[in-house]
Amino acid sequence: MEFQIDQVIGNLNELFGGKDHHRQRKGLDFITIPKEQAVAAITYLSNPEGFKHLVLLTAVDWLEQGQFQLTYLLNNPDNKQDLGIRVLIPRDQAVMDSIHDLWGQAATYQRELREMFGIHFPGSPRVDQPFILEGWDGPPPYRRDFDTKKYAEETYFPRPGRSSNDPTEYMKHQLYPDE
Amino acid sequence: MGKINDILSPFTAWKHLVNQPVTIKKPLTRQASDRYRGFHKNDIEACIGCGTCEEICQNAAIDMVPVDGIGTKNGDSGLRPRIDYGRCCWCALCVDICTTNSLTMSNEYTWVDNDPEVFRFVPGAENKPWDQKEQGWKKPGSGYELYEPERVNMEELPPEERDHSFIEIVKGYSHEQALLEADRCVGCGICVATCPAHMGIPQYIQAIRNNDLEEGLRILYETNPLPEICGRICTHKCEEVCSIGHHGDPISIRWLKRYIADQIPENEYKKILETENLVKNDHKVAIIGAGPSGLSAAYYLALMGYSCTIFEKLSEPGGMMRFGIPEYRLPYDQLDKDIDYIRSLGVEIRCNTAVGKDITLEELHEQFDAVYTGTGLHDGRSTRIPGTDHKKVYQAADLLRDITLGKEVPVEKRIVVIGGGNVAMDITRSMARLQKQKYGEVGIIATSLESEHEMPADREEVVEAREENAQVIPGWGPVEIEINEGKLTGLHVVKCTAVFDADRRFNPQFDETIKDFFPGDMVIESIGQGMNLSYITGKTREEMKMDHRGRIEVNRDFQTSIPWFFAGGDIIQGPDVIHGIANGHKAATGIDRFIRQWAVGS
Amino acid sequence: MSKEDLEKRTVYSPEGEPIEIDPLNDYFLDLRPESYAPRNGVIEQFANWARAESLWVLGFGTGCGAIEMRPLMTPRFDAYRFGIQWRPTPRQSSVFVISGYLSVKTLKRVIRSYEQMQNPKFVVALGSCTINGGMYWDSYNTINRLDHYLPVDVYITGCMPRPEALLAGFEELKKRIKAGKGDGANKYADNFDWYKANQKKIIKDWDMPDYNW
Amino acid sequence: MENIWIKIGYALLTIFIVLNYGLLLQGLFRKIGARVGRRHGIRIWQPWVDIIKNYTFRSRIYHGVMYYLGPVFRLTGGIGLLLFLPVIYGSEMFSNFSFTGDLMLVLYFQFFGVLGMALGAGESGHPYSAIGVSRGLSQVTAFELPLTLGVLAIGLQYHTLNINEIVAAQQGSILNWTFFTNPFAAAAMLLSFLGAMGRSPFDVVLAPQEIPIGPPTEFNSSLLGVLQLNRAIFPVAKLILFMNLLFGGATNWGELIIKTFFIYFWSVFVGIAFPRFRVDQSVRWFLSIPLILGVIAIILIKF
Amino acid sequence: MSKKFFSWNEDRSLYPPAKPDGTIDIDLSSHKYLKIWHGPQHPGITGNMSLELTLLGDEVMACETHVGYLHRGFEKLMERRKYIQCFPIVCRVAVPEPDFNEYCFASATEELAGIEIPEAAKWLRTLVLEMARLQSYLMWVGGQAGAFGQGIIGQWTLYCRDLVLDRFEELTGGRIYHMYIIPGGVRGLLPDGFRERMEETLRIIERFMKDVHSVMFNNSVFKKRSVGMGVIEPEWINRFGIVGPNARAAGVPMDVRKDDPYLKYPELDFEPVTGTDSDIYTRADVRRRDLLLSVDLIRQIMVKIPDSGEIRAKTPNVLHWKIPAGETYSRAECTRGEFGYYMVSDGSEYPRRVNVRGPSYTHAVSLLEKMIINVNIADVAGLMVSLHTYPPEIER
Repeated sequence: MEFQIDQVIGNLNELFGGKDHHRQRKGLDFITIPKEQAVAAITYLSNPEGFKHLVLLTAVDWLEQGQFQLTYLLNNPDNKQDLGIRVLIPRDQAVMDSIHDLWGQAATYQRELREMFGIHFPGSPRVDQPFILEGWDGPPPYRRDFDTKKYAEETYFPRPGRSSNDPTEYMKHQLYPDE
Repeated sequence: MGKINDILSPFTAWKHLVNQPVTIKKPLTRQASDRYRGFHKNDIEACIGCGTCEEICQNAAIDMVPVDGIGTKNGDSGLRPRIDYGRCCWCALCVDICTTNSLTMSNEYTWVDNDPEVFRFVPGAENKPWDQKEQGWKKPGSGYELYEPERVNMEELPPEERDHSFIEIVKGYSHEQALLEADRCVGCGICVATCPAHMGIPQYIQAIRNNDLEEGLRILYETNPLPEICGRICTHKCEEVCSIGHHGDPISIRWLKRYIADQIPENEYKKILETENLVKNDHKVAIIGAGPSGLSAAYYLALMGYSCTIFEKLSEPGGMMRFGIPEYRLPYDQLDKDIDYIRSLGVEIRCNTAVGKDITLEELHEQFDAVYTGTGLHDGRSTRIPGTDHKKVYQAADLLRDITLGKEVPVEKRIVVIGGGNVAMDITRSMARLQKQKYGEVGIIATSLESEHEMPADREEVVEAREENAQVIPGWGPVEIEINEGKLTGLHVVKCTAVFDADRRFNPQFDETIKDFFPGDMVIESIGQGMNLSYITGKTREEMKMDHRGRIEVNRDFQTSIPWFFAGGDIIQGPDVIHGIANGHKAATGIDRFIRQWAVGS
Repeated sequence: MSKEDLEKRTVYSPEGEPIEIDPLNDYFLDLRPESYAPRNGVIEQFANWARAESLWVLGFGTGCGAIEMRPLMTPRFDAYRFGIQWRPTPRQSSVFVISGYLSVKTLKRVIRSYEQMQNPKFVVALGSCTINGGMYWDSYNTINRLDHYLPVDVYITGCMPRPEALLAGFEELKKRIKAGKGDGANKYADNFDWYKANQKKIIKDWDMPDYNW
Repeated sequence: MENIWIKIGYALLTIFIVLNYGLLLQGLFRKIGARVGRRHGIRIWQPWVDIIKNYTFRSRIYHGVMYYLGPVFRLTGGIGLLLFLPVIYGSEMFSNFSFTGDLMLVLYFQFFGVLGMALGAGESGHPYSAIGVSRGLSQVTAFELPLTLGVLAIGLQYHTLNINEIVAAQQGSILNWTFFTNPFAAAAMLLSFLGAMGRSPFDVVLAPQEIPIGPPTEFNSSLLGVLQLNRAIFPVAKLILFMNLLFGGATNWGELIIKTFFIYFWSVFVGIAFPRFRVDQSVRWFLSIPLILGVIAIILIKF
Repeated sequence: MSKKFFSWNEDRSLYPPAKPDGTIDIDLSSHKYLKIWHGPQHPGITGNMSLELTLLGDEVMACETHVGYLHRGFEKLMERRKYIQCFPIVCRVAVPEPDFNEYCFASATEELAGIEIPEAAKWLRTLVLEMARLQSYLMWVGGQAGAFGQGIIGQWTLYCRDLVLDRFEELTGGRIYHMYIIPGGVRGLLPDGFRERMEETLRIIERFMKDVHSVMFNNSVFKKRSVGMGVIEPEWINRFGIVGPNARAAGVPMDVRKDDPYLKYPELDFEPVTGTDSDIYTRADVRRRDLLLSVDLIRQIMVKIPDSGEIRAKTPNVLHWKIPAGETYSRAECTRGEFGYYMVSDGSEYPRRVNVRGPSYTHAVSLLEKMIINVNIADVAGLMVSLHTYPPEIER
């Protein structure tokens, strides 16, 4: 049977409640799947539809909407097709089902997401072990509400003795000292 | 066999023993490549301290600091970049974005020290061994620009369409064009201090980029209550110092300002500017002259709650803006838009009321808490060469006023205009239009003392005048108007070799041997205007302090030596609309301060 | 070693004597180093000459700059001819090249390696990152100023410094050592409390795994 | 022979010469290796500076008595080996404490240093040391087997265990060298020699890629200096041993230098060209070809 | 003496093997087993990372990869930098091969902004990417030989790499961090005489690679160490997200340059290099041939590359360049396989999120942890190098 991405999208819409399909370019599509159906949809894609390769798994923090967007980017190597599965999960209850039994590296991704975004993946191997950070006691650093510059300036005290002038203000001050 | 080969083949490594080592003999003095991004150099004379390098630096490695021997002047902040090599990553984005191309890199790369505090320096200001190095990273060229150096072309009426009518020439930016033009701005703010009104230029350009024109309008009105007018006829000193102009065309700041004002209808101004419910106080201020400075003062005073009354001698408000500037540059409806808004704030404008004639200054003093005068320069100056007393010799200011008032003005077939300023161009082009209307062809010569590149008129004015078939012949000094049997026949001129002497003082030098003659039926003089302060009489006149050039002395609040009397605009500052606006604004604050003190005192 | 092994507890000696231990403070990185006065005159000068001409660099690539170590070790730049050699263990090395930025996690290992090096020892810091944070000045995970945590002998600017600049840095280091100014180890010992306080301020997890290098 | 003190004096002179010669060889061969890699390599006097430098460290790590003794044992092994070798054949000054049956003692001293090192490195408690020691001991054991067989074959060939006599038997012509008279024993010994020199492909003991420099990983400062001294003396002692057994010894220093240079060069020649074996591979290798050669040598001599 | 005793490729494991799920039956924390930290300060580790190895004898029973020593938080830093300000920092993500970062970031930005870059810029980008591949492989070859104790190879190849770096310096103005592929185009045309010098460099590289072939690949000891070692089973390819040469050595012709052609690769004539045995030796050989393929591709590029022309498309002023909202994924074939940037824009001047997909991420953590079980400690370095991992791109 000829591989048709539109048919895959149709199936996803029909079987798993997919919506907001967007074709970024030929060979790269994005679709949103509800959280409950996501793992089932990914499993479905990985097996019958031939999306055998997990390119990446990452998250986007939509702080304003109070949501995390998990992006599972799957690749179908035989048909040169990428499909990004967007899964929106609430920010205050950031829990998602694990897919480590589908792909070995997913466990690593999930460990990183756990550490960097504070998204929990129950059942994923070693998910609670620190991955990149060590002795970190702040909030998960990739969250949008964590201000890295402020943290860095408070913690690592930049070298003193620097000061700058805003050309506009400085010029006004120099040229019109009494204004 | 393969196995034996696998044992013997590795020994071929030994053949390298007899080859020379490939080591670099003296690595410490090795030159990096010509393009290498090494340590920074700065041509500190060319640098204008715009701070764009600081803006783009993602490492916050650049500070703008004052440097000995570099003063602040218009178009040069006097600051120079100091680079922290504890931050720099040698990406050379600062070089690529440098608006003056003064910042470059050498291909020097070795700097070793024990003290971490020394890795900070002002390139060009501190002698570094690599300052003289030729090689190193420069801006690549070949279409590589981080911002667009070329201005978005402003659409204008073609000469054949405009040369016979007074409809506005400049069409104004469309939305897309304005976005593109606003996008070119690097937001350095060098222009702000140069602008007499210190308008928030980068801010309102940013507002255009953000498509937030209401915010843009608010920023405009913070410092300038006449944006429609300024957006058309401002002398845009800001554009002369624009940092982008050092390598490309300056930003069309004026047109962008006009774009903001054009897009918003007047009836929304009050809402946007939050002036619907101004709280009035019971102080009154009289303002003489409804020119830019008077209107500006009135606007800011009105915002502060004062009741202002403007006394205008002519039949309509606007002053020079209406009566000095032809309609094709500043249409009257746009002028009215700004003035009407000011009126809508409760400012009363009494036209046809000449102070000194219809009402005296003393009366004003009695009726009002303070008086501001911005009567401007309306009396044309004469060259006083032989023949100027002929009836066919006119003053540009008078003619322009008459054109505006709709009076019949004399139009001859051949006209000679003396003067190289914007007013001269205005009258030249206005008369050219009238000639076209009347005779179907243009026969006008404008001549100026200044040579082509010294002419005070805006460049585009000269270009457009020529497009409209007027001749502009700079570099000639008028000597005599030839009058043949009572009939004016033309102007004798000699070559002017220099206008200013070494001290930049006005001191024209002529080469009498090179002469020319411009035939004409009428001559218009446009070499500047003078003020008329005859309305200041009596005791006020005696107490008023004047400086040695005959101008009224004011303090920084534009208060004269008579406390209740403030003066500003062209009579103080010389002819310039934006200065007038700025003066009016400052005078308004000064008046406010004066009235408060006075109120407290009494 | 598990986490529980690192908690404060009481253990009993074979004789039954109770011993209070606080592994994190007792075992790791708090052993106060000694400051040694230099010998006198010619002997110290000769020793300094030998130290300068035999720089054994610890092979610990802490950051980006480590990538320029290989060109240094290989034919093009051949640092060996200047008496610079690489050594895989800190105990036998005398020069620590901090090659650029240090994440907090690496800093901990760096300190441990540094403290294993024997007096006198020298630190060469590469690039902007060690001076004032470099391009990671606003990163939550990298330090800004190396001199707060370790005494530094020579800074080499660049991002990253070229091998030639590194060689110039080593020449400068040699000069300093020969002039008797390479006293970083003593400085560290003398200001041990200050350095430790700075280190502890940012290294929240002193749970050092049972490292062996 | 009369005055033991004079003999000791001569021995010290030998040690001094051998030490400097060893350091020179070290520098030289590192330079040769560097040249194959198309670079200049270290300065020829660098090994001296390195040793001096290591003695100028102000502090050192302490791991217990045995830890101190390790390098001492190691150096003792090197010097011991040297002291029981006749360095220059026929020279009273440089024949050291050679005596009848010294070949056995020499074989023992080859191993002695390794054992001492094992104890010292073990005391340091470092796992790399432990792994290095176990590797080292297995490998030494493996190459000792063909080496011993070769030595025994030579002993059988010349009917003596006195090195001096073995050297004496090889005088006269190049063709009298054991290398030619007993090629199998020579081959077995020269292949084990590769292992004894600890160069590729048999340098897994020190292998910086896995267990950064193995047993001595924990040694520093002057203790490392002691090890470096040994590293200068011990190889030269081994070279002299092989020269004596296989290449007819040396009757003067010039001959010694030429012969030892080429024997050393043999190990470098192989070492540059090959990566290293894993320890199990090298053990298997020693127990295959060299061992068979050794056995053949014995069989040929005996029957 | 059985034949088995002399065989090199027997199953060496004398200890309980790991179960399919990776667990083992023995208690590793019982202090009977030696724990070794392979890194971070360790010459056998690539870059700054560490492997926590639990040994039984000298065989690895368990391994945990520890990364994060190089974590700088790039993805966070990019969120507070404008697009142009991200450009200098992305190259730092993978230190030995910065150009693929620059390219992926630039192409993702351009795709979202809807910019088509000029022809000359495309060629120059292709050239730079191939040069990057060349220099990275050259360093890797030396590393692989070094991991097995043959230092001489690294001496030669790093010299060759340095020559490539010289060419880089001429072209881009930088030695390691080129900062050349800027969103919108590139930052310079070929300098004068570049072709000749490039050709000279390629000739030197070919000469040395011939020697490398005869000294390293036709080497009995190297073969003994690498043939049959560290085999990647074909079914792991998708299971562990294996890409690039690691997959190609297993016979899967996975090469982004062919699968998802970008820049000027469709106009170049090449076939992906594949192998069959999927062991350390095959992977090394695939990389060696890929290196030579790069040399060939650079020659092809040098013929077709224009000497003049626009090098950067017109973009909005970079100081306030707003990228339309959207998300995309842009990929390129680096020496380790598929390198990609996932970029989300919310329409502002700052990227909403940039995620770097480095191939080392899967190779060095999940795959290595699986492959390393029952490997001799002496082979750990070689195995790790043969997966060709660069730690900085794992933790970013």
